[in-house]
Amino acid sequence: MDKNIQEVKLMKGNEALAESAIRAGIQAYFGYPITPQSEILEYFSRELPGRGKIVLQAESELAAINMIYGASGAGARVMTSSSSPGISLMQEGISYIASAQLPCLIVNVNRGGPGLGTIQPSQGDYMQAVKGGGHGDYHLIVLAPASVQEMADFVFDAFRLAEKYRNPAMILADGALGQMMEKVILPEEGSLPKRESKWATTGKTASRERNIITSLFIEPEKMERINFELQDKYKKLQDEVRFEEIETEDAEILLAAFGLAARVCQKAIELAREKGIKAGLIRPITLYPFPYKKIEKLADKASSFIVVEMNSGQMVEDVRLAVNGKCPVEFTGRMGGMIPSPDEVLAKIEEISKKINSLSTNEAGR
Amino acid sequence: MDKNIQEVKLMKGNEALAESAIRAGIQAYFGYPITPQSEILEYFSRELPGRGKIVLQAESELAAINMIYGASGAGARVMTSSSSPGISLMQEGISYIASAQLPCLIVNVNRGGPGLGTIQPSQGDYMQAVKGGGHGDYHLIVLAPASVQEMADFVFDAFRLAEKYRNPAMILADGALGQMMEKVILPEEGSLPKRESKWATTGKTASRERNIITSLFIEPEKMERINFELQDKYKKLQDEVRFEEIETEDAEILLAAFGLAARVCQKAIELAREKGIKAGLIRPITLYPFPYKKIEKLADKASSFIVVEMNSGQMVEDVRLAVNGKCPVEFTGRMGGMIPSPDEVLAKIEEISKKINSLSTNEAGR
Amino acid sequence: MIKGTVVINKNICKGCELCIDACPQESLGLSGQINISGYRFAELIQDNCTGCINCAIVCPDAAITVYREPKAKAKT
Amino acid sequence: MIKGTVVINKNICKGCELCIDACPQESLGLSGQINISGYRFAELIQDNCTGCINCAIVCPDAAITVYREPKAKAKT
Amino acid sequence: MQKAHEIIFAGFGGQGVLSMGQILAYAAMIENKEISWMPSYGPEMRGGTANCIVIVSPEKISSPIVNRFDSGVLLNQPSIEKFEHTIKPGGLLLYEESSIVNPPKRTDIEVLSIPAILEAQKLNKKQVANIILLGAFLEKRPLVKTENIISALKKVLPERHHHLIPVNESALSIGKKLAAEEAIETEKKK
Amino acid sequence: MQKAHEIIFAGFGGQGVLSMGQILAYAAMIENKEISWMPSYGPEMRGGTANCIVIVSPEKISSPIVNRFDSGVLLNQPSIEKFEHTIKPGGLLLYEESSIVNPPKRTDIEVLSIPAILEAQKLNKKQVANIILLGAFLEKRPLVKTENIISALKKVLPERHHHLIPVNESALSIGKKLAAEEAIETEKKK
Amino acid sequence: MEEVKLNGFELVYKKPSTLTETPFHYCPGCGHGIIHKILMEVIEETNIQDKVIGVAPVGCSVFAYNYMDIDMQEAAHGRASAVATGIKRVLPEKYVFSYQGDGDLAAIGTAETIHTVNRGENILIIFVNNAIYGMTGGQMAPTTLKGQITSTSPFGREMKSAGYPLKITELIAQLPGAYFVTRQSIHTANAIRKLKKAILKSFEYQKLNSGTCFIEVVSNCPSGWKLTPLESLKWMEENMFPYYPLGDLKVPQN
Amino acid sequence: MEEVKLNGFELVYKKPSTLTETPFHYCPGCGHGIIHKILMEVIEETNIQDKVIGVAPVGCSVFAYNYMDIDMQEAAHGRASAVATGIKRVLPEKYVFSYQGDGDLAAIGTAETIHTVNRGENILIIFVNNAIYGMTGGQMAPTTLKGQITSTSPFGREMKSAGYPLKITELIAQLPGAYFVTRQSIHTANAIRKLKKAILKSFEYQKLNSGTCFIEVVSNCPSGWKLTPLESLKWMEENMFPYYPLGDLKVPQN
Ligand SMILES: Cc1ncc(C[n+]2csc(CCOP(=O)(O)OP(=O)(O)O)c2C)c(N)n1
Ligand SMILES: Cc1ncc(C[n+]2csc(CCOP(=O)(O)OP(=O)(O)O)c2C)c(N)n1
Ligand code: SF4
Ligand code: SF4
Ligand code: SF4
Ligand code: SF4
Ligand code: SF4
Ligand code: SF4
Ligand SMILES: [Mg+2]
Ligand SMILES: [Mg+2]
Repeated sequence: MDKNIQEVKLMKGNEALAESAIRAGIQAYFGYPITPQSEILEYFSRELPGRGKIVLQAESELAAINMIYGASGAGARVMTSSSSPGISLMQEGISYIASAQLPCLIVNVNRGGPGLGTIQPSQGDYMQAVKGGGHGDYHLIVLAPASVQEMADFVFDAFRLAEKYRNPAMILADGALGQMMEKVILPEEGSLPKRESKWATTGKTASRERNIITSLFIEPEKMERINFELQDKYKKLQDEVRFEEIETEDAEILLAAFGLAARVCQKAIELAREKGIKAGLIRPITLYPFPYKKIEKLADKASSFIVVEMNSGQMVEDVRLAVNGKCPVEFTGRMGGMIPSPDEVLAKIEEISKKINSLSTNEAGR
Repeated sequence: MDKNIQEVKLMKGNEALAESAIRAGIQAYFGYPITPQSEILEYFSRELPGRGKIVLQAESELAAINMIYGASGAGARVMTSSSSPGISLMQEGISYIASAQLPCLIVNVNRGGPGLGTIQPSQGDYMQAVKGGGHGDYHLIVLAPASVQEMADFVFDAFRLAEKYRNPAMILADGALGQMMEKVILPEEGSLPKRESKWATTGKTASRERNIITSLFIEPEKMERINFELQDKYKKLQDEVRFEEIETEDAEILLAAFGLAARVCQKAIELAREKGIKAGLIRPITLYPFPYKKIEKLADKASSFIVVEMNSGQMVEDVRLAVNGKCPVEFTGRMGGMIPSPDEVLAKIEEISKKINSLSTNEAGR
Repeated sequence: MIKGTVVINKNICKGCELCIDACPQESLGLSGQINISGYRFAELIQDNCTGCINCAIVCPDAAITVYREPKAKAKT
Repeated sequence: MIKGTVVINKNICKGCELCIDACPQESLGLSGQINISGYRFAELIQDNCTGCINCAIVCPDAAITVYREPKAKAKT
Repeated sequence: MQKAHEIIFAGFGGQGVLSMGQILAYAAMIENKEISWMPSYGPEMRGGTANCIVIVSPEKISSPIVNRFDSGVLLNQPSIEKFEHTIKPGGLLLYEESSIVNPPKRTDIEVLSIPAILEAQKLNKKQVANIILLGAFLEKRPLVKTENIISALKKVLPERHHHLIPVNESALSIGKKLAAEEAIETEKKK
Repeated sequence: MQKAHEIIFAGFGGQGVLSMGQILAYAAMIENKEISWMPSYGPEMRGGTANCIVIVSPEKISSPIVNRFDSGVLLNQPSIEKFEHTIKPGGLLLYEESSIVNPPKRTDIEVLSIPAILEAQKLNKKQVANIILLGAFLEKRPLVKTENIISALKKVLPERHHHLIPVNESALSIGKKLAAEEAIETEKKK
Repeated sequence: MEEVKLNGFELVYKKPSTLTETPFHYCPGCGHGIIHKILMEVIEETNIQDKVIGVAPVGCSVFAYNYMDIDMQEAAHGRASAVATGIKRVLPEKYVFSYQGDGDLAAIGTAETIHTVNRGENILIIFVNNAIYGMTGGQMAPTTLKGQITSTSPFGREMKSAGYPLKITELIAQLPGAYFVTRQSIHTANAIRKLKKAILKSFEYQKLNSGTCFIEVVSNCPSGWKLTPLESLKWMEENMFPYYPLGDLKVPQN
Repeated sequence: MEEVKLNGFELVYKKPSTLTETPFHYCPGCGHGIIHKILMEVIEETNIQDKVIGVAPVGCSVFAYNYMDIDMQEAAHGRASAVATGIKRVLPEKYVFSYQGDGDLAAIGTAETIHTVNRGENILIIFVNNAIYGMTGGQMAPTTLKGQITSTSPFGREMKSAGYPLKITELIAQLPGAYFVTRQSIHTANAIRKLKKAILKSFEYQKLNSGTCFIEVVSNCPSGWKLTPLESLKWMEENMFPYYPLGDLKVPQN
């Protein structure tokens, strides 16, 4: 397959992600159509059957996530994808998967909500993704790509982490990242080691005890032990924190943003620096685990944070938790499918920078 | 009906809640059995038909929440109830209801998770309830009872708030509150004004434009306007914050807990004070809106907070956001259906109090 | 034979041609022009309409209104 | 007539009496004692068991093991 | 009594352990005490054992679920295994004689064995065995007045069973008598 | 050119506006420029209009969605209504002549009317009207070399359509010619 | 119909007043427009505009409430019949209908559909079967035919993996809760007249409180099928009717 | 079966080795125990213990994996057949079965059940119909009979509001994806022998990859029905069999 040659391609985010998943060696995809990510199911429908892999259009997202449960429990590398309303329908199943500790990939190409909402790009599902939309104490590993290239790359990272920690992973993208075309170099097929799960239900051979996949532990003492296991795992996961820093060294004003919003911020920073304002950007790549420590450190130097999101301000809470009062944390964003423009962000930067200066001059005045 | 005489009764939390809902004049209940709250559906099955009201055992929680959507959209005072896994199944529907701004009551008698988990009491669904388990930027009004009496009373409060703000309300209880019997004085029938919704779909009369219940706004500009409406509403909701303070005036160590955990804390405070430790308790009654301001104020005087929950530490994030670094915020709790004992909490109080004193003496030493 | 006629709302017509196909009289055809939505729209191409309303019934966009010569008048 | 016998695990028997009802020989009955789970358990009350295994088949708790006199032996 | 009293009632389903607790709770309510009644609940089919925790207290009750008890009233062997060790030192353990193969061994608590089923059969009303035990318990721990237990019974029993009140009354007094004697017995043994 | 160039292509579905944008994007890729191509997407049945935003830039592109454009290539009346006012002052607006009833009125931008459909019919290949417009656009804004457009076409067109490359080539040059003349025309008018 | 004159001619057909002025957003020749129009004609002629509440699905007809001048609710994907149940239970005197596509009703909404009818909810369910997911761009539906090419069955629907075209209406007809079950279409003026009669009957039956009325409309999706409107009708007749034969599946016994 | 002697007697029946030592938690006389036992006898006799994967539902049989000594997965309520689909698709060479109650399969799981069979997934679905929700304390199930009293139909199931007892097996039999559909019971030793044959056949059929095998077992719930085990069997025969007649509903055509 010439697919393996490191050639630059021009691809849609959804298709780059799907092709990357094939190269990551998924054995099955279960999903249900929904804009703006149906291209993923459609790409697999064209490409997987020929390779002897499974693609199944389920009767619903609810069925799909439970097929994922079964297939992952049986030891296979599997994924599903959907967009906001469909992801909400999966919440019970996701809680089960997290509790039974089954590795898999769930892709949410976020659209504007709540409700049926709009199909335009949004980041309104941040809280659902990182704080647990389902019941009980669990966490997904959440990766937030900001380009078509990362849509492709993070599939490999997601499976690596999911299988290392026996935990479901989510790629939280948005409609724009899914629909847009950019240059991309696809990861090499076969570069991800095969999944191995001795605990999977593949048939009880004489040589071992039976394997059981369950999330039921009727005695609360037992259920609590399971929860301790999970919490330990989440602690360990802190080692996997990833983020990108842009011009943070000398930054007075620090933007914090993920995914597409971070790209808008990058532009805004350039504009701000042109105007002599020292702005920088911290972009969490893993939304869970969240880079609390890093942001806490940055807070020591920065005079203010501005969180920029395509929602009403969700990640801002995590930034505030990290900053813990060391400096003000402002927010600006758009909702319901709107994308903030670099100019809007710049305006906010200028506003805040004025505030800061007036403050400092006041102090100087004393 | 002698029901209206203010007599003290001995009732299960689930049944007190159901009887109270009847007195609040619900026109219909739609639900699906699940432990530990099936008594609610069972109580209605016995009591509602005779009163010409609707009780319908739906084919699933998914169907139930969408029946609620239809019935509330048609102007009726309606409710559903379930426990953790069932509530997860409702997340898409809840997001729709919040987006279409339909008043209704959703009761979650929280059990231990994640997954199928256990049926014992838990507070593991706090994040799902207050940060939005469904997709998009929305909030439920969330009330947390701590006694059978409040299981009954909060039904009235929930409907009052839900209908005042056109927003779904949730009562977040737990298995113990649902199953236990305590003394209760039930609210008076008819004391809650009838629901009025000019916007409901009751048939388009010549005198008005047609009424439409929808959460679809395909143009992002429009969807953003809807989101602004919602955010304004959530701001207004801050006036409805409710909490209980116990011995906070002189408290050095402040416990923060809701629901059943708060009762355990109350006992722990008594024990602590017997030992001469000035401990107090702040109990959020509305989990959304959350009493940030109140806790922020309390943080000025307290030397430390201890959050006590029947989960891995979820509300602790909201307390930290409120305290914003003014003093340390510690956590202790049990998970997966376990309930912390007063002694466990006391131990934590003593540990923290030692810390504080050693610190202060150190300072004195300087 | 009864005389009828149709009025087609060219602005909402999408040129699907269902009416043309449904007309027993072959009275209808597509115009050469396009409307604001970029569709060629349907129009009467013969004066032999009988007002049978078939076209109106099949029109997915409810673009057609049909009129008919009053019986009385027809007789005279 | 073939001779058989059954061994009933009294500790897991729940006294449901399905075996008693299923036995064509009426060989089984409930004991007067109760087991650790508080159930009266089934036991052989006659020595006329034919080893037909009906009781074992219907036992919801798989508490019954059945034995039979070997054909050979039977003949002699 | 100035502090809360925490009791565990446990036995097989059908032995009436839940109603025992409820009757005590109702009686306490009549006396304007604070009360909580917390049943064990689980998947239906696990059947077998049932139990409830009753707390009677002069003041507001914090947690309705506790792991250590002032008293235990236990009607079967599994309950002994499960709860004997949860009775606080100096506490009380009452158990139904006929159902128990290995009786409790603790010496730091008061242990009374009551032949409730036997006595109930004498009254030829097996169902009142639990009331006999309740009577015995109240003899040792008079948390509520006997007359209030009777009025509680009236509340708990459906009208159609009110003719059973008398037999329940006698069951109560039998229980009290047995407890009194048993206590003396155990004294003697020492 | 040193800064990003942001273009909106818009028209009816079926007029090939999305592929126009893609061809330009491919060509830019060949020249190792940074590019993003963002299609309008909506519920299928809304059909009618389609558009895409193409950004060609020497450096990393921030937001792929912008609301103001350096250039617009508009193929129908609704697109004019929707996008005329979004062209930055000093920007370029190209439109397909025959489809437009009320032409753009702005004077602070360069407006060119191209009879692409007419010319395409002359080549009796209606489908290449969009390529003619692309040619015209490149004449005014030479973001990429013509030969790279051709190689891009080879990428975008499925093998079985490669015989169409020549006609597309001529379409391109026709477009360029028209733009050049049109420009002079408009000059004269002033 | 009120008398309007055009140079002495009488008005014999005009768009029903129960349709709003908003033009349909549907693709040219789409059956949804025809069904909307006929449904609103019935509402107009039976004078129940003030007594009817409709439920729109998620599907191309998601915007039905922009066109039908009646009170309406927009349901979550697949839940229209549950929403309709909620409405009807609290407004038993009103007429309630749901309007659903094949993906909505026969895939994600299967459970709600079956249990709504099994409960015999006194509503009308209009099931528009165009053998494809129109709104999302032409993916395979449960009703997609064997070998039919869609964006998620690019090599034609293949039984082994994707399963068989689901005749959900035949299943529905088995349920005691179903009162009137019929399959109609929109390929000719006469077919449309028949469909109108079925809708008319269904609203009359709804007064009887004796169960659910269920009308499947075999419809088209020119865009999804990649055919012209006229071709699509032909394809429908040749391919869909043999598998989804028109006619009544269950008629009231009395 | 291996030869074990008891004072010269031969072993003719013992609990299958494919059952663990854990005693069932089921109530006295519950059919679940019988069905578990028979199923494991088949697994033992066909020697597929190492090739079979079972899916337990949410219901009283939620703990099936404590008793069946095979690899198993515990599915979310109603999703057992979707979970089984996921397993079978990635392990096509293995035998896969789901074991589900009436609430699980015919209420909350209706959509998954119908579409799993419609796709003809090569699995065995064992449907234990006891006309009630046992695990949660005896609420009404979709299969609860007319007039049957449960904790959520305290005045007896009433059609107007609660709908009709759902014969989902009859619906399943209509689906082309279904290969073998039968209804059996556990009221006598012979009935249990028949049930065993049906299970045996189903595993043989599963090798053929020609569709879903579906076995409804009309079973009892003494606790939920508030009857003694023997009364429950009688009630089952008198009330359930007339409405849910035993026998094959669909047998392989060849
Ligand atoms: C929970 C959820 N899943 C998926 C979607 C995406 N979606 C919208 S409409 C639709 C299917 C439409 O097909 P159909 O019901 O047949 O209606 P049609 O457009 O063909 O009339 C889908 C899958 C959604 N909106 N919500
Ligand atoms: C989403 C969800 N809803 C509800 C429940 C509660 N629940 C557990 S089992 C059950 C029904 C059991 O009935 P059935 O399927 O007939 O099995 P049985 O116990 O009768 O064998 C229910 C409603 C749950 N666990 N999860
Ligand atoms: S009314 Fe009849 S005859 Fe006249 S145009 Fe329409 S279809 Fe043709
Ligand atoms: S049927 Fe209607 S939309 Fe179609 S061409 Fe005729 S008038 Fe136009
Ligand atoms: S084996 Fe047959 S005869 Fe012997 S006890 Fe069992 S049923 Fe009766
Ligand atoms: S059938 Fe089994 S459980 Fe029931 S009584 Fe007989 S031996 Fe005991
Ligand atoms: S996509 Fe198909 S169903 Fe939807 S409007 Fe267009 S033609 Fe109609
Ligand atoms: S509740 Fe019913 S189904 Fe469940 S174990 Fe007991 S008897 Fe069996
Ligand atoms: Mg469709
Ligand atoms: Mg059942």
